[in-house]
Order: sequence, then structure tokens, then C-alpha cells
Amino acid sequence: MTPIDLLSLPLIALGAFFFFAGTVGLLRFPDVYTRLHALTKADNLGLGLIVMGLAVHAESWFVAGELFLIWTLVLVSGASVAHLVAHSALEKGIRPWER
Amino acid sequence: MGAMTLLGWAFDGLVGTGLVWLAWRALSSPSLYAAVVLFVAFGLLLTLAWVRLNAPDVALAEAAIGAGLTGALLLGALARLRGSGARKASGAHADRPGARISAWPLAATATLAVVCGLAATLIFREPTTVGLGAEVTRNLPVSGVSNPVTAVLLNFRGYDTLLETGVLLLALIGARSFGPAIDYAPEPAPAGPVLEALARFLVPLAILVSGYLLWVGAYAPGGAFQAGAVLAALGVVLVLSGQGRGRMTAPGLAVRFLFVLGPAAFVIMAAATLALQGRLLEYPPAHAGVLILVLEAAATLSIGAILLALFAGSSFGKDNGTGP
Amino acid sequence: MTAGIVYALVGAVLFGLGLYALIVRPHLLRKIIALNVMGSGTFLMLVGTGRSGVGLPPDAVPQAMVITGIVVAVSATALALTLMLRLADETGRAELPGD
Amino acid sequence: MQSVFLLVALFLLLNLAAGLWRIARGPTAADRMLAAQLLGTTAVGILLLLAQANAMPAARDVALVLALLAAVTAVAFVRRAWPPVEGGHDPD
Repeated sequence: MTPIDLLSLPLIALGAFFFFAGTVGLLRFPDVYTRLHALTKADNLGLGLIVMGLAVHAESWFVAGELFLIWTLVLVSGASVAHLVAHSALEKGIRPWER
Repeated sequence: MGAMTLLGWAFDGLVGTGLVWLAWRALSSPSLYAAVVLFVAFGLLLTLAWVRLNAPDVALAEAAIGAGLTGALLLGALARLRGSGARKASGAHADRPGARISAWPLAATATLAVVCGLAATLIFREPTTVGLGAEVTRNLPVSGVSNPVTAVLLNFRGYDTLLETGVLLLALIGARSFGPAIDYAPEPAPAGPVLEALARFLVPLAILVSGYLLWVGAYAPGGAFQAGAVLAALGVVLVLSGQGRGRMTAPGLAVRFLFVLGPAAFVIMAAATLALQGRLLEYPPAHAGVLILVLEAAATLSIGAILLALFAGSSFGKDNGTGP
Repeated sequence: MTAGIVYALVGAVLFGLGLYALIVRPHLLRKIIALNVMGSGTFLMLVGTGRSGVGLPPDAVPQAMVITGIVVAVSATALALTLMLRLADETGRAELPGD
Repeated sequence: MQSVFLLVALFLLLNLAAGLWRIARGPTAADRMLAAQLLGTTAVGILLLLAQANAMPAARDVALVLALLAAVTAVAFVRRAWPPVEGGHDPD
């Protein structure tokens, strides 16, 4: 266990937990809109934490830069897709879930 | 090391099970739309399998084509099918649930025999079989590149790649010849600011990544196919966000030049090496690296343009009488 | 990595699943997906068995063949989809006459 | 430490497998698409961990390509293939 491991392990574990939370949300939430919420919040945060946990191990700035580029791409794509799906779902007349 | 091996087996077992389950669901689920999405997920898992098989070049190709192009192609075709089915009012887009031919027990028995035969061959095959790996390693220094897969694709078996660019061109000509004359796909609503912003964000990055894959292919996983597929996939996003559509459905001279650039470069190179070196696509070792890079750049542009045109053609198909 | 044989066997099963669906499912889109599954199975068998020996790097020749195959498969899929759409336009059904 | 990366990758793969259920189940087409999107992100995470666990930097390039193209299928879905009639339970 090096100090770097001590820094990266909690980040990666927390990231994995957020992926887990996102999956639980995807399976358990009642409609498209709430599932969208679970997915875009949780898994992007999860990937971000895993990226940070891996970046402290990176052997060069290039690798760290590539890791953060990947995260940025997933963030932008995820946000855009979430908007597009939610927007189209409303237009198609899928009603948000009400208790 | 023991823990590593055990975890590896668990990982591979789960990926393998997932692949079989996804293929089975994709081929049997009542909804065609679900089948397409399941097949896209199948491609994702297959990408993981290639990485576990230590074949990152293949994983890159699978990621670019399976995650980008195949899904878009199948979804576009499904949408068009729905349009044509609605016109004829007989539901070409609907699969009769559980429909299968009456001779299915026979087919099942025959298929089972094939699988058992394949499995037996795989398990009991001669374990000492030596592949061509040693030959590739021995000749790698004179190939001009240090990534063995690129060396095989562009040098040792360069004629395969020459023929493949020809196959792509033929597929495009075929698709254009049979392309439906009527555009059934409903004109989509305006793309909206989010989609346009996404396209503007992704396209420069895609060109960068494509160039990176092309360049890195000389000494690490990557190369012309992966680079071309990335270009094509981002072209798909551009077309879907309402830009550059006419350029692909009714290609001008410049785009048609891109279609034939790769095959033409290969043919010229083959003729030149045949005349100067006496063998088809046998480069002089001193210049092999540069020649391969030039060929790959031409092939990348052609592969990207042809794959995108195949999507645009199948997705829109409105032929203005100017297509090839 | 000793997983080659596992993935090769998975490839054999995928080939069988695809072959069965190709024969018994009447809808052409399903047949096209079945062909793609068969292709993936073949690729897995090629790369899964294609290693030149313990300790040596994986054989590059099957990998190069599979990359070629993936690109050919996607262009063939595009051509097949065009033919299917043409058939649906002409007959109103995306099935072959005999099925 | 290598085996920890592989363990987390295996955990994410289990998540991915659970997400497959949502793709197969639906009920709406958008649900299937969203689940596929989550699968893509999970696969990116798995690839990054595999790159570190097996000292295979090329797996990071695979993750980069997946992240870059994550939006393509979803955009094709929203712009083209969304089923026209979307009812209560199964619109496919």
C-alpha cells in the first residue's frame, strides 16, 4: 500500500458505489424521467471518481489528459442524450410518473 | 497472482454468458426494436471480450463500428421499414411474435449438431498447432511499422486490404443501385440547439481522435479501419443533426473522389511496387513506413466516406438522379 | 491470458444461435442480425484459438483477418438492409416469399 | 493493487449485467435506449480499470472511442427510430 494507493482506493470504491446506485435507480425507478435522473447523475459522477482514482496512478500527463478527456466526453454526451430523450419523450406524450 | 487468475475467469465467464444471453434475446424477443438495442449491447460486451483476448486492435474496430455505425444503420432501416409498412398497411415493421418456420425442430437438430461439432473441434484440436505469429515477429523489423497487426494488414497481406477497399466500394455501388426511390422517413423536426451544440463539440474531437488512431497505428493498436470508422460515425451525428445530408445522398465530385481515393491509392501503389520491386505491394524497406502511412491516410478517408454514404443512403435513399 | 478457449466456445454457441435464427425466423431484419451474430461467433473462434504458443504475443494474422471481417460485415449489412427496404417497398413485407 | 482494479471491473460488469434486464424488459423504447446508454458508460469504466489492471494502455484508447461514439446510437434513436405511437406499457 503506497500513499498513492491510499488516495486512489477510496475514490475508486466511491465511484463503483455510484455506478451501483445508478443501476439500482435504472432498475427500480418508476418511469423514464426518474430513471434518466438516476442514470445521468449517478453514473457520470461514478465515472468521474474512477477517473480521478486512476489518474493519480497515471505514468504521464498524456495518460491523465486522456482520462479526463474521456470523462468530459461522457459528461457532454450523457447530458445531451438525457435532454434529447426527455424532450422527445414529452413530445411523444409519455406522462411523467405521479404518485 | 492466484486472485488475478480467479477474477479473470469470473470476468470472462460473465462476459461469455452475457454474450450468449444477449444474442439469444436479440434473436427471439418479439419486438424488432428491442432486438436492435440488444444487438448494440451485444457489441459493447464483445468489445470487452476483445480486450480480454488481448486483441486491442480488434476491440477498437468493434467499438467504432459496433457502438457507432451498426446501431445507427439498423435503427435507420427500422424507421424506414415502419414508413413503408404504414403505406402498405400490412406492417412490414412488425415481426409476428414467435414466428418461425414449421420445420424448426429439424433446424434445431441440425444447428445443435453443428455447434457440437465446432465445440469438439475446438476442444480436441491439436494443441501444438503453430500459427504465423513467429513469422510475423521475425519479419516485423523490415515491415516499416512496429504494430504487428498493422504490418499484416498493410504490408504482409496488403492485397487483402486492397481487395477490401474494393469490397466497400462495391457495397456502396450496390446499395445505391437498389436504393429505394422514395424517402419514407418522415422529415425530422429541426435538430434543436442541444443536438447542434453536441455535433459541434464532437466533430473536431472526432477528427483529432481519428488522426491519433491513424498515426498511433504504426506502433500501437489503431490504424486505418478504426480511424475511418470513427470519421464515419461522427459523420452520422452530423447528418442526423441536419447538416451535410445532401452531400452524401447526392454526392458531388469531391465526395466521389473520396470514395475512390483509397482503392485508387492501393492500385497505384500495387502497380508501382510490381514494376519497381517485382512483387505486388512489396515496399522497399527503407521507405515502407512512409508509404504505409500514405496508403493508410487515403484508406481512412475512403472508408469513412463510404461507410457514411452507406448510412446516408440507407437512411434517406432519396435519389436525386445524380447518385453513382 | 488463458481465456482463449472460453471465448472460442462462446463463439461456437453464438454461431449456432445465429444459424438457427437465420433459418427459422422469417423477418429479414432478424435474419440480418442473425448473420451478424454468426459473424461475431466466427471472429471469436478465430482469435480465441489463434495464439502461437505460451508466452508468445497473440498471433497478429487472425486479428488482422477479423478487423477486415468486421468492416466487410458492416458494409454487407448496409447492403442487405438496402435490399430489405427495397423488398418492403415493392411487396409491403420484409419477408422472403417462401417463409 | 492490480487485483483490486480487476475486482472493481468485475463489480461494474455485474452492474452492467443487471442493466441488461432493463434493455430486455423495456417497457418503453426510451427505457431500452437509456439502459444501453448506461451500459456504454459502464463499459468505459470497465475498460479504464482493465487498462490499469493488465497494464494495457490500448484499452484506454478503446474507452476513448466508446466515449466519443456514446451519443451516436442514442441520437439515431431520437432522430429516426422512435416509435411513432407511445402508449402506456408496450409501444414497440
